[in-house]
Parts: sequence; C-alpha cells; structure tokens
Amino acid sequence: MQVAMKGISKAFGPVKVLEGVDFSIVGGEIHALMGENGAGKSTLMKILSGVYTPDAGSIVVDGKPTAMRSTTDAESHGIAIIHQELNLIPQLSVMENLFLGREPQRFGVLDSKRMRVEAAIWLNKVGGSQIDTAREAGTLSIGQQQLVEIARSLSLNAQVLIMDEPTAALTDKEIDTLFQIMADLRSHGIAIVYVSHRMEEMFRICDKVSVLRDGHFVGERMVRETNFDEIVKLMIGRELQQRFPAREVEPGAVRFKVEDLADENKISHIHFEVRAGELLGVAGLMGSGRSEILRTLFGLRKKTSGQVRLDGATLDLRNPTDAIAAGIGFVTEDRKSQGLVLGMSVRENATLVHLSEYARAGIVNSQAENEAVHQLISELHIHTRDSELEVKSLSGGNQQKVVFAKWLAKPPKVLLLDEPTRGVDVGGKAEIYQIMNRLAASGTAIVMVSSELPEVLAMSDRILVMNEGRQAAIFSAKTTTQQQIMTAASGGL
Amino acid sequence: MSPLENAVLEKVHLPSGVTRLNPQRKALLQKLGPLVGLVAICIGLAFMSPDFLTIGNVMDVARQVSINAMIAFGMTLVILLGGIDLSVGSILAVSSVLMAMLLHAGHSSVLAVAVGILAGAFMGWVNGIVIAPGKVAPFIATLATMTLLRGVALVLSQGSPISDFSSDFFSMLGGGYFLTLIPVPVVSMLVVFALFWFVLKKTVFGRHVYATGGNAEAARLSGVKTDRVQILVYTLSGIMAAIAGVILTSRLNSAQPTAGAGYELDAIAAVVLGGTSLAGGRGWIFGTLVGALLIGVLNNGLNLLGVSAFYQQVIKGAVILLAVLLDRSDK
Amino acid sequence: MSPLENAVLEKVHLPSGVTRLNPQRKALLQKLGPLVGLVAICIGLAFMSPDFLTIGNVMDVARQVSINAMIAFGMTLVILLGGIDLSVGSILAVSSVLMAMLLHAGHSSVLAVAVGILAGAFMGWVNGIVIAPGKVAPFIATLATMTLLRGVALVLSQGSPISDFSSDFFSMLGGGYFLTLIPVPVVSMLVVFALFWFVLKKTVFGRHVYATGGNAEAARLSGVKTDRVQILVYTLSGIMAAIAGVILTSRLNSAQPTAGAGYELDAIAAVVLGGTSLAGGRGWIFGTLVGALLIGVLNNGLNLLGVSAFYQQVIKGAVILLAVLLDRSDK
Amino acid sequence: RQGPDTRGDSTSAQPTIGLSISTLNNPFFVSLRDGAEAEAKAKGIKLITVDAQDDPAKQIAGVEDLIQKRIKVLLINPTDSDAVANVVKEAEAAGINVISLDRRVNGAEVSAHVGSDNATGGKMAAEFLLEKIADKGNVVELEGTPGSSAARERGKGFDSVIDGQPDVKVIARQPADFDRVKGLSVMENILQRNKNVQGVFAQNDEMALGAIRAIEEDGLKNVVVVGFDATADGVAAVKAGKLAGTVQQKPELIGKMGVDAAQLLIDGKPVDKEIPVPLALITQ
Ligand SMILES: Nc1ncnc2c1ncn2[C@@H]1O[C@H](COP(=O)(O)OP(=O)(O)OP(=O)(O)O)[C@@H](O)[C@H]1O
Ligand SMILES: Nc1ncnc2c1ncn2[C@@H]1O[C@H](COP(=O)(O)OP(=O)(O)OP(=O)(O)O)[C@@H](O)[C@H]1O
Ligand SMILES: [Mg+2]
Ligand SMILES: [Mg+2]
Repeated sequence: MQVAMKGISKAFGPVKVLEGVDFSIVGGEIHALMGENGAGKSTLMKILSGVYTPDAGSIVVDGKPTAMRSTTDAESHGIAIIHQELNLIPQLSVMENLFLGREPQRFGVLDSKRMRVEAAIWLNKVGGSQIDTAREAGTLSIGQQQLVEIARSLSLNAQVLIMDEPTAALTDKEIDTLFQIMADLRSHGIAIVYVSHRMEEMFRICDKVSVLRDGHFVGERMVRETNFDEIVKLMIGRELQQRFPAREVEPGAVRFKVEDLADENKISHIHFEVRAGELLGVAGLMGSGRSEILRTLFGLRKKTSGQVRLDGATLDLRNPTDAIAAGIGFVTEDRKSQGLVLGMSVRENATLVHLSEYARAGIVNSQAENEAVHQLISELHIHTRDSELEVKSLSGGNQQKVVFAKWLAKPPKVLLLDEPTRGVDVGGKAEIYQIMNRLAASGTAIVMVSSELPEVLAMSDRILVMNEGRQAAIFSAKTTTQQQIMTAASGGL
Repeated sequence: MSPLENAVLEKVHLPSGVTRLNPQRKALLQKLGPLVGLVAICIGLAFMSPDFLTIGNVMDVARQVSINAMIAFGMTLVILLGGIDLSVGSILAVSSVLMAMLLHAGHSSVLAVAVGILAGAFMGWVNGIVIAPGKVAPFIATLATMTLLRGVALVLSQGSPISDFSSDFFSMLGGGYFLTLIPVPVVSMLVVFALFWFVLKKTVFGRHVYATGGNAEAARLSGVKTDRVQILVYTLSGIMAAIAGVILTSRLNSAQPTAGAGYELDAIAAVVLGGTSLAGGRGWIFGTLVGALLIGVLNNGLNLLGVSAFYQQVIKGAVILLAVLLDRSDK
Repeated sequence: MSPLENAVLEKVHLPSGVTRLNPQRKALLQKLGPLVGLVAICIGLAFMSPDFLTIGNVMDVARQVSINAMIAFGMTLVILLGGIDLSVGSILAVSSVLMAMLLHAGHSSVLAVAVGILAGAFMGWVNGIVIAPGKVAPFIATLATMTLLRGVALVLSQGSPISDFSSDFFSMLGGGYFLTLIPVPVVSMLVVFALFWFVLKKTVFGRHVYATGGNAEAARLSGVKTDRVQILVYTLSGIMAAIAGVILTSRLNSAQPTAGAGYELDAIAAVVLGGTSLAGGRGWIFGTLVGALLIGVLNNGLNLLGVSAFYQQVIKGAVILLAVLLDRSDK
Repeated sequence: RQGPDTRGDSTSAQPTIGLSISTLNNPFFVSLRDGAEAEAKAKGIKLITVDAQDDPAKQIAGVEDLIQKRIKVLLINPTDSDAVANVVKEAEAAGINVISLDRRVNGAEVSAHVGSDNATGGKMAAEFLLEKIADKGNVVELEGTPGSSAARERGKGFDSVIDGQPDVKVIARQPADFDRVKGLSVMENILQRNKNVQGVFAQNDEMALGAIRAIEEDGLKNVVVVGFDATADGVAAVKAGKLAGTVQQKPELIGKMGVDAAQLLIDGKPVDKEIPVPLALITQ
C-alpha cells in the first residue's frame, strides 16, 4: 500500500497551520514525522485519518485520489490512528473502549463474550495482559491507557498505522514490546507513521524521517544516512547548543529528607534526601508508584507512616495548600487536566499559585502582577505574543513552561517534577533543563520522575529506582548505566 | 465463562498496583444503595401504617409512579449524555392537548395517540437539533423550549381543559387493568423499562449513549455519530413525555394545557436518586425505576400518615438530601 | 483590519503555534453580543410603542429588573463555578418570612433586615457544605433544599402572608427614590453590580472562582482552597437571594411564603443570556446585568404592546432560543 | 392625566383600560378575562390584559407597565390581597381608578370591588356538604397549593363551619395543589387508609374531578363530593350526577361587571363601592 499526501494546506480561522505539505509512505516502512511543538504534525495526521478535511491538497491511496471525510472513511481505507491526546471513555470498560464504534453484534445485540475474548487477545499482544478487560478505563494509569489505545489501533488490522506520540507515557519495558510489534507489522507490509519527540527512538526503529517546521515540509531523510544534529537543525532551523545543559553549582546542605514514607497500598519504605541545588531522578517501570511518591509528598494522598523534613523542620502535609506554604512546588504529569486552567490566560495561570504576592487585602495589584508575568515570560522564554492569550492556544512545550512559571514566581525550596518534558520538543526540553538548572543554582532541591532514561541519566545527580512500590536502589548518576537502572527497576539486582 | 475465555483469562496475572477488589462487584454494591433505601422506607412505612403493604395500595403507588417513571426513563438517557431536558412537562402538555383535540374532532383513538406521540418525537427532535448540531447548552435550550411549548399548549387549548373522550380503548390506556389486577399503565411502565434496560445494556446504541456522555470528543473520533446519538436521545425523551401524556390524558379523561408543569424536576430527581450521574456517562435504568418508586412511596406514605401540607415539603426535601448524601459516589 | 492593527501585528513575530487573531478583541466582540441584542430590542420597542422610551418606563423596567438581577449576580458566581443554585427562590421566601415575623414582633427594621440576610447566608452556606465537602451534585443538592426550604417558609408563616410593616425605613428599601428620581432598588442593584464586578475582576477570590470553575483539579493543585471558594460562593448566592427578598418584601409590604417560586430559572436565563458558560470558568457580571435587562425589557415590551398572555410565553421562549443560538461560543 | 389623550396614540379615540390578572394558568381566570374582553369589545373599550403568573412581583411589574400605557381604569385581580396595596396606590397616584376583581385589596382604597368572597364560598360548600351527609360522617378536604390565597380562604370558610360539628370528623386534610392528577393520587392514597368516607370537599373542581375518579375506581358509593369554581368540566360532572355540587363564582360575570364599572368611572359617573357578584351553588 502506498499513501501520498500532496500540497496539503490547513488553516484554523486566520491561522495557517499547514502550507503545501507533501508526505508519503509505503507499506513495509516505519516513517518518522518530526518537528517542534506546534509544527503541525498532529494536524497533518488528523487530516490523513479523516478527522479534519484539508483546505487544499489531495490524498492519494495506491494511485487513486481519495477523500477522507470521517474517521470511519479512513478506517475503511485501512488507515488507523492512535491520537496524541488519550481518547478513551473513562466510564466504559477496557473492552468496550477497544471496540467502540465497531462493536461486534449479533442481530443488533452486543456480542459481549466475543468482545471480552478478543480484547484479552489484543491486550496480550501489546504486553498489556495484566489489564482487566472489564475494568473501567478511567481507573487505569496513563501508561496502561496508552497500551489500550495501541491495542485498539492494532485490532483495526490497518494497512497504515499512525502513532502520534504513543510512547509519551511508556517506560522502556513497554516501549521494547511496542517496538517488537512495530517491527513485526513492518515485516507484514504495513506502513507505520511514527510521531515522537524522543530522538533515540527514531534512530532505533524508523527507516525514514520527514521533518515539518512551522507548517512547511522541510525535508525527508533515510535514517541510516542522517544524524541527530542534522535532524535537529531541520526541525528548529539552527544548531542546538547543548542537549543537556550542565549544572555548574555544587549541591549544598541537605534540604529535603524523607524517611520511611508509606501510603495505604501503593508505596512503602521510601527513604531519600535531596540537597539544596541537587536533582534526584526517580526511575521505574510503569505503575511502580513514582507518581504516588510525589503526590503523597504534596499532601494529595494520605501517608500512613514516615517523616518529611524540610531544612530540618518536620512537615505535616495534609493538602496542597500546606505543601505550598512550606515551600514545595509540584509539576504534575498531566498538564492539561492537572497543571493548567486551559481557558484562562497565560497571565492568570502563571500567577495562580502565588497570586497573593501581588495582592493586598485580597485585592490584586494589576501592575505588580503584569510586571511579574512579563519577567517570567522573558526568563522562561515562553513564546507567546501576549500574556492575555488563553493558555490552551500555546504549543505543548510553551504550555509546560507556563506550568513551571506558576511555581517560579516565588522560587520553591523543593520542586517535585513528574515527567516534566513529556511531549515537549528537543528545543523546548533544553530550555526546560535550563530552567531546572537555574532553580538548582538558586538552592532549590529537585525531585524529578521521568520515564525517559537518557534524561534521567543526564540531568540527575543521583537516581532513585522504584520497583513495585518500593525503593530498589539509589545510584549515583555519574557511575550508573541504563542497563543497571533497568535491572533494578525490574526487580533484579 | 467459556473454556476459551478461561484459558485466556487464566494467563492474565495481576501485577502489583492493580487493585484486587473486583471493581464490578464494588460498583454493584454501590448501585444497590438506592434499592436498599427504598426497601428501608417501605419497611418503615409498613410499620407506621397498616394500610401501606396492601395489594390495593401497592398497585395504586405503582400506577401513580408510572407517569413520572416514563418521563424519567427518557430523562435517564438524556442525563447519561450529560444533558438535561427541562421541556418534558411542556411536551407532555402539547401532546396531550393535541390528542384531545383530535379525539374531540371525532378521530379514532389510535390516530390521536399516534399523532400525540409523533408530536412528542418531533418536539424532542427539535431539542436535539438545537443541542447537538446547534451546540446550545441543554439546560438553556430546553428551558427555552419549555417556555415556548407551554405557550403553544395554552394557545392550542385557549387555556381551558379539553375533556371527555368517549373511547373505551383510549380510557383503557390509563385506567384499565391487565388480568383485572395490574393497572395497564403499570404494565406499560414495566414493558418500557425492560426495553430501555435492553437497549442500554445490550445494544450498540446503548454503548454509544454511554460513550458520548463519557467523552463526546473521544467517541466521535472512534466513529460514534455523537450528534445523531444526541438527537435520537432527545427525541426518545420527547416520545416518553408524550407517552406519559397519553396515560395522563386517558386517566383524567381530560387534557390540561397546564399539565406536566414541574414534572421535569420529579423526573430528574428520580434519575439522580437512582444513582445516575449528572455529569454523564454513568448510570442505569434500574436505578431510575427505584428512584421513581422512592418518590412515589414517599408521597403515598406522607398521605397515608396524614402529614400536614407544609411539613410534606420539608420531609420530601430532607429525604432527597439524605438519599443523595448517602449515595454520592460521583459528583 | 485597521491599519493600526496591521502595524501592531506586523511587528510581532509569531512563534509557531500562536493564533494570529487578537483573542482579546475577538472575546470582547463576542461578549458584547448580548448588549447588541439588548440595544436592538430597545430600538425596536421604541419604534413600536411610544410609551417605551419614557423616563418613567425606563425607571420602572430598571426597578422590575432589580430583583432578578440581584439573584442573578449571585447565580453568576455559582455558574462560573460550573454549579447551579435552584434554591434561591425558596431562600428568598424564608428570609422574607423571617424578616416579616421580626418586624411584626416589633423589632427594628435594621435588625429584621440583618437577620434576614444572615439567614440567607446560612442557607447558602448549607448548600455549599452539601456541595463542596459533601460532594453532592449542585443540581440535586439545591433541588432538595429548594423543596425543603419552601416547606420551612410555609411552616414558619403557617401558609399565610405576613403583611403591613409600618416602618418608613423598611418601605424605602423597595419603594423609595434616590434624588426623587431613581428607585432605591435600582441604586442598590447598581452598587451590588459594581461590587461584584470589582470582586470578580480585581480580587484574589474572584480569580479563584474562575480557576475553580475552569479546572477544579488544577486549581486545587495550585493551592486554591476550592472547597472554601465553593462554600463562599453558595453563601453569597444565599445572601443575594435574601437581599432580593428584602426588596420584594418591602415593595409588597408583605412577606409571602410562596414568593420566589421559579425565580431560579429567570436568574439562570439572565446569566446564560449574558454569555456566561454553564460549563463554568467563563463569563462576566456585566453580561448578567445585560441578560436581566433583556428579560425585563422583553416582559415590559410584550405588556406595552398588549401581546396576549399565551403568546407572550411563545415569544419569550423563542427569543431566548434565538439569543443563545446566535451566541453559542461555548457549550 | 384625566381627559382625552392628546398624544395621537393610534387608539386615542377609544378609552384604554387595563386588566391585571393573577394567573391564566387556571381556567377560572381565563373565563374572567374572557368575560371582561367580551364586554369591553361590546362597549368599544380597549382592554389590555397582563398575566402575573401568580407572582406578586410580576403583578406589580405588569401594573407598572399598564400605568405607562396611560390606562384610565385598572381592573386588578390580586395574586394576594396584601401584596398589591403599594402598586394600587401607585396607580391611583397616577390618576388611575382602580377596581378590584374577585380578591380584595388590603391596605389601599379602591373605587370599587367586584366579586364574591372565597371564604363565603367555602362556607356555602360546607353547609351544602353537611346537608347532604345529614350532619354526620367522615369528611376529606383536598387543599389547593399550600400558601396560595384561594387555598387559605376557601379552607378557612369551610373549616369555620365544619369544625364545630360534633358528628363530623375531618379524617384528612391533604394538599393536591389544585391539580387533577394530584387530586386523583392523593384521594387514592387517602382511601387506602380509610374507605369509610361520606364527604369530600375539594377546593377546586379540578381536584374534585380527580377525587371522583379515585372514588369510582374504588367502587365506593354515596360519597358526596363538593367542588369549587363551576368550571365547564365541573358543571358537566354535576349534570352527570358525579359531583354533588360546585360553588359558582361566575367568573365571566365578574369580568363583565368590572368593565361595566370601569365604563361608569370613565364617564365620570358614580359607582357602588361594593358590587357583589352572587355566589351560586350548582347542583343537579
Ligand atoms: N485513578 C486510579 N484508580 C485506580 N488505580 C490507579 C489510578 N491511577 C493509578 N492507578 C494505579 O496505580 C499504579 C501506580 O500508578 P502511577 O501512574 O502512579 O505509576 P507511575 O509509577 O507514576 O507510572 P506512570 O506515571 O508511568 O504511569 C498503577 O498500577 C495504576 O494502575
Ligand atoms: N482545532 C484547532 N483550532 C485552532 N488551532 C489549532 C487547532 N488544532 C491545532 N491548532 C494549532 O495548530 C498548530 C499545529 O498544531 P499540531 O497539534 O498539529 O502540532 P504538533 O506538531 O502536533 O505539536 P506537538 O508536538 O506539540 O504535538 C498549533 O499552533 C495549534 O495551536
Ligand atoms: Mg501533536
Ligand atoms: Mg506517573
């Protein structure tokens, strides 16, 4: 099968998102689509899968011009997509989600037995055999939900499979399984479009790479014949200075100390300390309880034992307000549902945490607020024309910087980061690392949970590895390896 | 479970971190909360009033409940979508007046009922159009049609009731008995209940209602025609309001242009008391039946106990509040 | 686009991912939609009825609107939270009856008003408690308190109105004039409007209301005490209902236990017509004032034109439907 | 403001009068309006009707709107006797004569009152019921919407007669909100408790008709049901022998006589302060 998109243009209102983009794929290849946040990757793929109709241009399937009017249309042409945003119905069960829109039925009646059996089979294929098919999808972790989506797209038996950042919430173990599946599909002549901000993955699995910049097609390369720097240059239009900027300041005294932390069911026996200016990375498999540690430390979950000390004083954290008052900040893993009020402006989001700093007697001093916001915008290099823009109109990377801005109006003593660069492009990542370094330099103790091992290895001073809710090991980042961390995370040592 | 299923499922081993409590079981327990409440109230009333647990009274309550239950069944689907339909009372009135006019003009009762129900379907369809492709919030859309259609009922009837239809078939629909014991409206209610239960539980359309209510955007991307689902659901709600209108009109032998005012709140209360979430995506039709019975039993009990008018409202409000406070799994 | 705009836009170099249309401008235009509608209706009425644009009539309309506007101001905050308050009419009645009882018992009008407003605050607070920490859906919580409190008003007053308060101060609150021209309720309405505008626009609390309504989870994780914000907002809504009760009681020189029935729908209509989204997080108080005026002008105009009562409902429903269809930026 | 309207209003030749009616969601008041409109038409008077939907605040608004229309006479059918005094004074201050219809205005002078009294009607119903049940037996009272003035007054009149009777027991007083369906359900429920009922007083015909259904379905004989309002359906039920009697307030007549009195006032002629419209009891 061969699919070619020719001269595709698309605008939302006055905003031109794509202009004359050409993109083609053939069966039996894995084709990476790269580009900065907001370059138009998802939009292009939504056009291919019938979610949007292009303003100009055509889609040619096996030589025949084809209109994709709806997702069902695209599916009938063998094109399936895993969307970047999770698209499960939280109240429906896993199997109902798997077959939504094409439920097996007999005489108009749902064939739930077939649904259950087939769902289990498909989940098995993607390494999600532990997921109960009758469980409500909303109760799964993000990573598990992503597996369900992958299983769903496989079950469509598509000829062209589009994966828009399928690994954003997965850890290495699941990614290995996914790549095996992808290789298998390729060998069966299926075409895969792979969108990701994780450069290592592209070099590991893809055959070809196309790059978009600012809605324009800027080039196609064979992966074998290119390298990291060339692709980054295509993407951002210049050389990237440093992928992982180094920290210059040495860690100071112990700032944050956690002893024997446990909650009701997810985590237990957590001990660690973080020095001022130090970054502690937390690695582990999906569902190993990394997020739970941070949520418990931020007062969102009840702890059943343990002590938390900040600068020597014992903290009693019952809710986020307590934690914030003590000087703890928390960047959550899901910026859309937990990090930002999407309908509010950049300004309002940026000052939400520390609004009272600019207020007297509950009345906000607009001038002080605006000044602070403008300073944050320039300090964090947030690309927004206007601080009054709704934050949902920013690109993913810039949204994430706004989440950081919320906490930086008054630098926190401890900053908890949960997947701080999920879905952010290389350039944006580098800028976020710089923000982290600057904070560390000013004495903040940072705890960073991340599923991207290169990031954990490069940015951390020490690395705590989680295994099934317990602390498996703490390594020094200088001396450890990816292999060592993976072994510890899977319970071997 | 089939052997094949067992074979597949046995291989599945639970990782740590997945809760071991069977979630279906937990959900079921929670779902049965309203039923427990209903049973408790019934037992209490049986002790307080010897007249409560008589066949005659039980049949009366069931018949009294049937009108609200019919509307509430339709409302359940609407609320499962995350919507609301305030116009049901007005739709009931318009349908009822139309039927009465046809009957008075000498048309057959079958025609009159058919036109009444079609009119209900049409009015519901208009709601659906305004809400789904029209993208107007259901609350305000149906608030507007509630006012508008009440006006239509008044205009059509000139503000006066239209009474006395000498049709045996028509009067049987609201006042007849099945096997000389069970009132016809109660039988209709149970049949419709079974139908709705089946549709929600066993059909593709039912799944799509839940999916649209849970996350309309995701459902749309999965190929669910969410607009069509919504239009159909509001149409169904209109049909159910019209059917309630048939029962009411037949039972009273009269069509009232002011009939049905405030029925939307009773129906919504029944749905929510039954455990269906106003946020959409979660709920069941059995709960609605229980909720409607709860309200009906309460009204009946207050009458049987001879509670004075003013206190009846206090007690009703307090019981609803208590019931939802005890059963507030989801907001 | 104006040359100025072009000049501004040219200098700005847009990063990828930023929309090019000035969003503030677009939002403002959209926000002014209801105002345009109000002005259009006023112009139309001025042509159709010579009595419409007289000072006397304008003052009358403003005074007639004041009660609904007061309730709607409180309702705006509730709706900004994504909630709803159906109990305002019943709160109004209870407060009104309490005030009348105190006045009849010979207490000063200042005391009576203070107790009435405190009672309103308390009832609103109870709503807030049930809704926020109690996690009951606002619709059903306030539906229950609506019924319950109506019963309380009837019990307190024994079902009869309490009339004739020979207090000049009290009767001035609803019937007096400021500078012999502007009715006191209109002045109160404008003062409260200014206050609410200030609170929403300029205070930390106002910001927290928007944040909680926009994304309660994100707000909570940002340290906003969302429960407290909600409780405060429902308390405010209760206070506003009680203040509306003061105006009504003073104006009628009588407290009616049945007063305020259905006022919740008028208030919600005013808020939504003003462009505040029922989904929460988006809206403004100026729109609510416009929405209330729109409803008031419509009622007044239909009366001035002598439209018959039944058709008035049809027209009102149609106008609301039209208005929201034209202005359905967000669902 | 007396004297001819000189503003060139299209209808300036015709005098304009206003009718503020408590609610048109009730056939009784619809008839009252119809009577007034027919008479106004016959007399060449322009009549503007505004509906208060049983809300005193809406009634005030409606009357204010009528004042803006410079009506000559205001016919007001109060939603509540106490609650309209202020707006009646306002109208009078604007030089408008006010005539109250059906319900009185407390706390303000009106030029005339046309109507018959709800409480007296309640008494009549009680006396008739007593006669029919020979002064003894169990009686049920179906009440209107709690707190409404009609429910209060009719109940008061009825109770004042019934409560003194040694051999009569009121076994239930329950609200059915003037509604036929509720009248049916509530009566069903009451009969489940006690089938030994001799008499029923329903505070309007709608509830009475609902109650009759319940009684028929229970197969009870010889229950005397008395209604109120003499609506078309009620009168038909009396003719059919189902309803023993209904108190007639002659709403059309109230409307007609109100307009007649208004004409006199416009012509500068004196009117009686009290224009009683006799109550009648419709029986077979
Ligand atoms: N809302 C929820 N209800 C029930 N179980 C949940 C919920 N959220 C997460 N879990 C479970 O808790 C476990 C830990 O999830 P969590 O997301 O915190 O893990 P993690 O280590 O942070 O991994 P990741 O962030 O990669 O998903 C998972 O097994 C998941 O199934
Ligand atoms: N429905 C829409 N309405 C208006 N603008 C949109 C819409 N969808 C996307 N955009 C805008 O189009 C541009 C391209 O978005 P798109 O999602 O395609 O980027 P992307 O390359 O997938 O970025 P990322 O790497 O962050 O996923 C962005 O500026 C975005 O704000
Ligand atoms: Mg994307
Ligand atoms: Mg996590």
